[in-house]
Amino acid sequence: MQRVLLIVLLWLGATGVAGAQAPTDDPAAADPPSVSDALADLKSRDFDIKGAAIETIARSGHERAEALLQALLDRGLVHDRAHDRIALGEQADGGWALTDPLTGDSLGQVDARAARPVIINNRLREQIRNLQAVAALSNPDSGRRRQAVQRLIGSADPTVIQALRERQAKEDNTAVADAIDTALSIAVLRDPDSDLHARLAAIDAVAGSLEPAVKNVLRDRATQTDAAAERNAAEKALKAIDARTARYETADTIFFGLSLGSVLLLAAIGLAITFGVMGVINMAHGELIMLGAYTTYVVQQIFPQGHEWSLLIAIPAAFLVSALVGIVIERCVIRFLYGRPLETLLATFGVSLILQQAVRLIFSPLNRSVVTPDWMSGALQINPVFSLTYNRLYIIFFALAVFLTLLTVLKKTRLGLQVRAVSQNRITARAMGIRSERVNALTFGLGSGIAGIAGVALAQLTNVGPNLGQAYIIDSFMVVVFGGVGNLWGTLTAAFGLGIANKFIEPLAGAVLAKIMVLVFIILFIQRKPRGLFPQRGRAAEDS
Amino acid sequence: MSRPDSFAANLRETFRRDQVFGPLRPGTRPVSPGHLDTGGKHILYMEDVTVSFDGFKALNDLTLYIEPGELRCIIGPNGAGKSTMMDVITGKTRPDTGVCYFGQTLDLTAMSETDIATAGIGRKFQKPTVFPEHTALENLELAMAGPKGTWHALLKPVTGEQRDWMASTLDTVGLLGERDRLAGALSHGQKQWLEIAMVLMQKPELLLVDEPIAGMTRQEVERTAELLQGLAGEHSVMVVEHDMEFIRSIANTVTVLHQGSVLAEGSMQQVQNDPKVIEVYLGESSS
Amino acid sequence: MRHSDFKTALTDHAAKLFLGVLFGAVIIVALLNLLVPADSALHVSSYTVTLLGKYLCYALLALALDLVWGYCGILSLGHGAFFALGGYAMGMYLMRQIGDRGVYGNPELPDFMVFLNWDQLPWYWHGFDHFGFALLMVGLVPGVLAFVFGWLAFRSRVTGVYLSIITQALTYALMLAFFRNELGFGGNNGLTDFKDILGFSLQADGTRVALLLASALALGGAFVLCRWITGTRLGRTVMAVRDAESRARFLGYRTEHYKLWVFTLSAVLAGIAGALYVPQVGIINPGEFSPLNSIELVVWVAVGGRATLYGAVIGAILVNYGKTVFTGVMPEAWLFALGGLFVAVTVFLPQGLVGLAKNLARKKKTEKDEEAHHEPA
Amino acid sequence: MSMKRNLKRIAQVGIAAGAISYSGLVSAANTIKVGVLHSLSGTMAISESTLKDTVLMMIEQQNEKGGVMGKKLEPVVVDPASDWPLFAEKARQLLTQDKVDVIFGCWTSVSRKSVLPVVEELNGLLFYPVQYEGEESSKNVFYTGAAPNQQAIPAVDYLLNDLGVERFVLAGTDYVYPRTTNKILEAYLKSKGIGDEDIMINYTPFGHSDWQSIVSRIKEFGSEGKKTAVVSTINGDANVPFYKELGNQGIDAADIPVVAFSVGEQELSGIDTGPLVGHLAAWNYFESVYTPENNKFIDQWHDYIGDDSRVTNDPMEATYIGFNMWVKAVEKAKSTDTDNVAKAMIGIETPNLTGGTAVMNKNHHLSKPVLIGEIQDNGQFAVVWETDGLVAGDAWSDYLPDSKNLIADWTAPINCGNYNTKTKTCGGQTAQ
Repeated sequence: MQRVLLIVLLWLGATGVAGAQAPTDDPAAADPPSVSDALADLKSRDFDIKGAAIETIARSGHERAEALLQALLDRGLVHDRAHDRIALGEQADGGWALTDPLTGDSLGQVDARAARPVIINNRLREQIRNLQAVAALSNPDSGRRRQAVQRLIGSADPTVIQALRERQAKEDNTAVADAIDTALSIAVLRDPDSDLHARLAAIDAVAGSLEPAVKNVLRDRATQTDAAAERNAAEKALKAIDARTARYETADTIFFGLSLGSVLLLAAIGLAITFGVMGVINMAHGELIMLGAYTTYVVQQIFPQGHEWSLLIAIPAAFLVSALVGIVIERCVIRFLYGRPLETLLATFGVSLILQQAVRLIFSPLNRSVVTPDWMSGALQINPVFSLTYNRLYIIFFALAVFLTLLTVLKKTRLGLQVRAVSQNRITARAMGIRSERVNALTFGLGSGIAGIAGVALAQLTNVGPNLGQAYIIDSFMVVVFGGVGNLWGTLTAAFGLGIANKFIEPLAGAVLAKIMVLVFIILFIQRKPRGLFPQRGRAAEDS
Repeated sequence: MSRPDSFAANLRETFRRDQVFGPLRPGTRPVSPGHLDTGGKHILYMEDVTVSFDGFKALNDLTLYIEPGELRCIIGPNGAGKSTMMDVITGKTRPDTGVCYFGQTLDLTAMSETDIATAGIGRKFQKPTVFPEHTALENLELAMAGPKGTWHALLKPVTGEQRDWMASTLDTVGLLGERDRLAGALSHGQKQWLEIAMVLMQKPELLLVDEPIAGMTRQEVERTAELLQGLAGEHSVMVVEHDMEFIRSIANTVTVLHQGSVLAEGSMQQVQNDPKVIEVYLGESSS
Repeated sequence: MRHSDFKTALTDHAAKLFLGVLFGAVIIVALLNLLVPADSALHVSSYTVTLLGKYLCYALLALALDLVWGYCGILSLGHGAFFALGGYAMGMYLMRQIGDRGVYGNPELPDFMVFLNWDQLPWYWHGFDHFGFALLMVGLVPGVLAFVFGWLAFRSRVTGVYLSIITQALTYALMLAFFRNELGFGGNNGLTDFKDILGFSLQADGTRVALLLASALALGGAFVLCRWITGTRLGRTVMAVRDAESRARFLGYRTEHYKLWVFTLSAVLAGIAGALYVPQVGIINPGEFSPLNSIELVVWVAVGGRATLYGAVIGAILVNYGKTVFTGVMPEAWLFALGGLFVAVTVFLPQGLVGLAKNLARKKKTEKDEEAHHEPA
Repeated sequence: MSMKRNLKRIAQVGIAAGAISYSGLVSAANTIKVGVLHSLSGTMAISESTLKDTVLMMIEQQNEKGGVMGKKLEPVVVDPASDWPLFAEKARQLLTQDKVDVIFGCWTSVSRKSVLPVVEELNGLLFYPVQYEGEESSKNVFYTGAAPNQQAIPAVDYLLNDLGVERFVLAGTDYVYPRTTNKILEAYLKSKGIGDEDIMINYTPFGHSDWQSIVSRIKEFGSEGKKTAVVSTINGDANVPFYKELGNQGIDAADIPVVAFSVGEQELSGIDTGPLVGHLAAWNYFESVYTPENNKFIDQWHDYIGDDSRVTNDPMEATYIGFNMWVKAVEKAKSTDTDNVAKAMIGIETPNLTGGTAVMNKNHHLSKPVLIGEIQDNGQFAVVWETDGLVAGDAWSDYLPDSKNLIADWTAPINCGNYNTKTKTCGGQTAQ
């Protein structure tokens, strides 16, 4: 950042030289360079020249300046090689539709390779964003203003500080005003020749803020200053900040744990049905999850424009797809194997291999990209040190919703009743006229369908690829067994328990050791309570 | 599926368990039959034994004594707690309260099934359980009293007299002809016999016989009766049975269980004339 | 009822047949490889020799699993772990044999330790430069692990599916652990670039053939041992435990001791298989712990036929031969074939190929008898 | 593969495994056999199957040009199924049963390590097309991917000099490539005056999918005032969840740029790159590079694979270079004999796809340009920096104490893969 502005200032100081440097050397070099010159400079490969050009465009006050900068960010500003000119480019049927950057009139169509977007790098991107932020300080929308200030907090650039000062004078929105205060106080603390009172006041002003920039500047002051008063003030403020930060970090860990737990829950809950209720060890469970994930992908392909809402279609779709596959598996394989859980384990493992390879052939072994809808990306910023990522947040709620739905299905619906009856005692159930054949198929379908739904959620977090399922199968079994087979509440407790435990161990022991420790713990636990946390008396338990 | 309210119960039950990693604690030492001290009046003492499953009391302050060499019949309607009682004696189920002693010294509530079996209690299950993949003879071999350690089993072949003993036992239950058939292939009645034979091979002090004549023909029933009476004297025998005829034919003392405790006890006559029993058994006796 | 001893186990018909075929094949291959000149059509390449050696190791592993699964009813999904541990023990010996011939020429440390900046050999690597010690570990490490694990599990009566799942967790945990470079077993790369064993170069045909013979001997020996054990009262008791465990308990058997005994023995056999496997394939790495391997192993046994011993051997060799052929010819199809095999065998051939053969034989026999009956009429 | 070929191969492999050699039959065929040893199933199929297609494409084109020395090239494809011991076995099969003249294959280090003893024993020829940790040079292997000094070092230079980064997070999957690379980088950074407190090293297991804690720690580490960057040697599948987490926790490339060595166009094709714009990768090739050769290559690839959405990437270029070099070498040596070809290889030059020429050095590593690209929202990279000239691949890193005295030189008089310039001796492997 600083270095950019340095360059810029140098350049402003010696326009002539810069002009001379610029590839198009026109006689009007003495005057401040026009926007068109700046645009021409963008053809250069040298990012310093581009940086200067951007500064020029920003300061030119040209009515399209803002639009041009935005276009630059969005790779909408292209270098038309044929005519060696910079133009606004729209990607249109395999080529570029060009328009004149200054006038906006069309320059016709060129093919894809004839024009290349003007390349900018992080430095320039940041530069543009800051310029935009400065501009946004006078934006009517207070939200935008606040974001702008947030962005500029910690910046030492005099022009920025100046802009902030001006804004502070006429700012009426308190939130924005506070943000500006913080920014300016930091500036004061950074400023080597500000006086002690001003600094103490500044420290007092920022003491409540959790902004990292604040913390850093305070740390610097605490170590660098020679005024005892200031040091004490700074240290006191730091302590307060650290205390609060620590609290938020614990909250963070718990959230991470819950989120991991919700993933485990989603992955395991379907298994809790097929394994717990039916006593079937479904090794293909992971692949049913995978199918759900691929369904999400396919749905997105069908509605290329509908990223925002296509998920809502994907959920039922995934449920149906996995449920159908599940029913097919049940009808073709598992029904021959009831009462022989170990055999179901082997057969379904074979099924899982087949499903994987099938997916490899249909979708290729490459991972598929699932677009995250905007409402699921980003984070809920509670304060500068504590934020909850939306996708995780939604998935936690989603997992709980699925859990409760399933619970009600099993409690309230006729199917649920029959399922429980069959799971208690197959023979009696049949004697009472329950068609256990049908019930088995439906139960298995239900479990599989839920696996599919889990796939939709996982597609938002991880790879959509043929190996997706394998990654979760063992964990799922651990959760079910640990929680107690055939006990949904057990599964819930186990999932969140293991998730949170894992997240608390991870910082101490590292990701791998954490996982190993959890596994070993489960192994020992099963030794002690072979039927898991919440043992279930009943057929499923007896069978195994 | 569990109910939310049982969730809490489960939780309590989880943390009530005192022994963490139970397996790591040394178990009770095995007791060889020799240590059984039958000096007292009784060979089996059950006092105030209570067992409950989720609130339902299968045994309710049950008190019962068996004398050495006696043949005791236990009757009672379904759910009276007959099988649960046997489970307690054989260590399959642990009582919530009460004491259960075998002889003067052996506290059955603290012993594993294995120890109890080695100590001299043999059990024939209601549903005949034999080893289907083994021949009748092999079943007896496995049941035979004697060291049951792995190395012994690996290195010590069966001796001649052991062979004769098995043969004679098979003969007593009339299965000598079936000696080399797979137990799984025997008829229901034959399985019952085989299992009795296996229990005999254990040389038990106390036999628990659970519904021995289910699925037997008339003749078989009679022979069972003889057999059991023959056993009484050197062994103590406890027979659980529904069939009144059968009971009458063998019993001298009868205990009636009802709702987990002793309703009446005495000779068949006394018991049958006991009003409480009649009340409980109205319509039952036919079955 | 027979109580077989080694002699009977060695001399009964099935054993004779099995050992005959095994050693016959191996010796022929050995001779064709060593004596027949390379350009002759009859020459057997060293590739085939190592391939065969690998199959025999897998067969031994399958035999070990059959002992616990087929006879004791314990479906272990973690037997790959014992195999791998045995392999690592041997691998460590082979690493020590490299001496200063590693790329860094460090006489004390294996290469991977050198570039992970280890300044000295970790304590658990000491002793592995002695072949005898390594051999001891080959049996001891898997054995002890199996003993402790089994003791815990069987004492608390973890059975059936639960046992299978925690054995799977066991091997999974070990895999994660061995992937960690801190553990000092070469992390993901594992142990490789072996030079020689007992002073003989691993690349010499003679050594290869010797290893093949060693594998054959181990397999034959294990086969006889298992036949003997299953023929004794121990074997019968174990099967009794498999069929009706609580009954066995009420007869006064400490069933957990029997399970533990068999489980441990089986683990040792698996370890030996791993130890023979490593010098022949030339690498051991955490991939061997992967739960998939263990499950695939179960299928070898299932395909061949449970509780028959030779069924396991046949299954292991057939499936792996199929794998070799398929992955060479139509790789895409291999997983379909394997998966289909899983399903088909479990659903249609619960007794495996051996069972199938037996049934066919029985049918034939009955038909013959009938004919025999009809003729006089 | 046509059914006919299938049957033929069934017969061959069947016979082979069935333990009767048929060497006579094979050598009769008047073709040059090219072995392809890439996983087509298992976890590595994602990356490797593409390279199999690349080799097959190159062979097809070469045959259209009339083959090599008038002989047609015949590909022999096997599937090591991402199973490391199987790599060794299949390599042996290719060399002894199928009698191939050259093998293109392997991706992971462990697969190469597993194959290495086999090719050395049977004196085969292996072209290894993937960036790797170095610390190796075999007489029988040509490394056409990047060595650490052709990827890691320049990338860090870029971070230090152009972005003014002062704090580094070295995040990697826990296996040999990241371990070695990070060790080299650590030493290098220290030599540039970066202190311990400014270097954070973190390792995760393969396919790690829950990055919340780690990313938030990185965020914290980066929020302490100094400009921070992440150097990622995270492997394959673990990247997608990693980048998704970065995006969601709002780590912007402008604040904490991530420079990756294992993320190319193909990996990106599995990610929604919107939130990742500006994160970096260092390679010797990017699909977005605008040169006639590259455009031609991309078009050919799309024609061959019949799918215009399939991307190209660095290992493909490495395969392309390796294949062309092998063809040239064979024609120069007028033989496919390993020793002659290996001799001829050294000094061979072929055009690379980024507009320069690649040169095979005496240490069996290439001289290539190094490019640094920023991820764009279309799943491509935009080159933001590149080395002025070619960088010669360095088999033995100068920043590791144990290997800084080692060099590899396969020409007389040294003829050694790990020659110690101090003691003037050739150590290890070749000492037997």
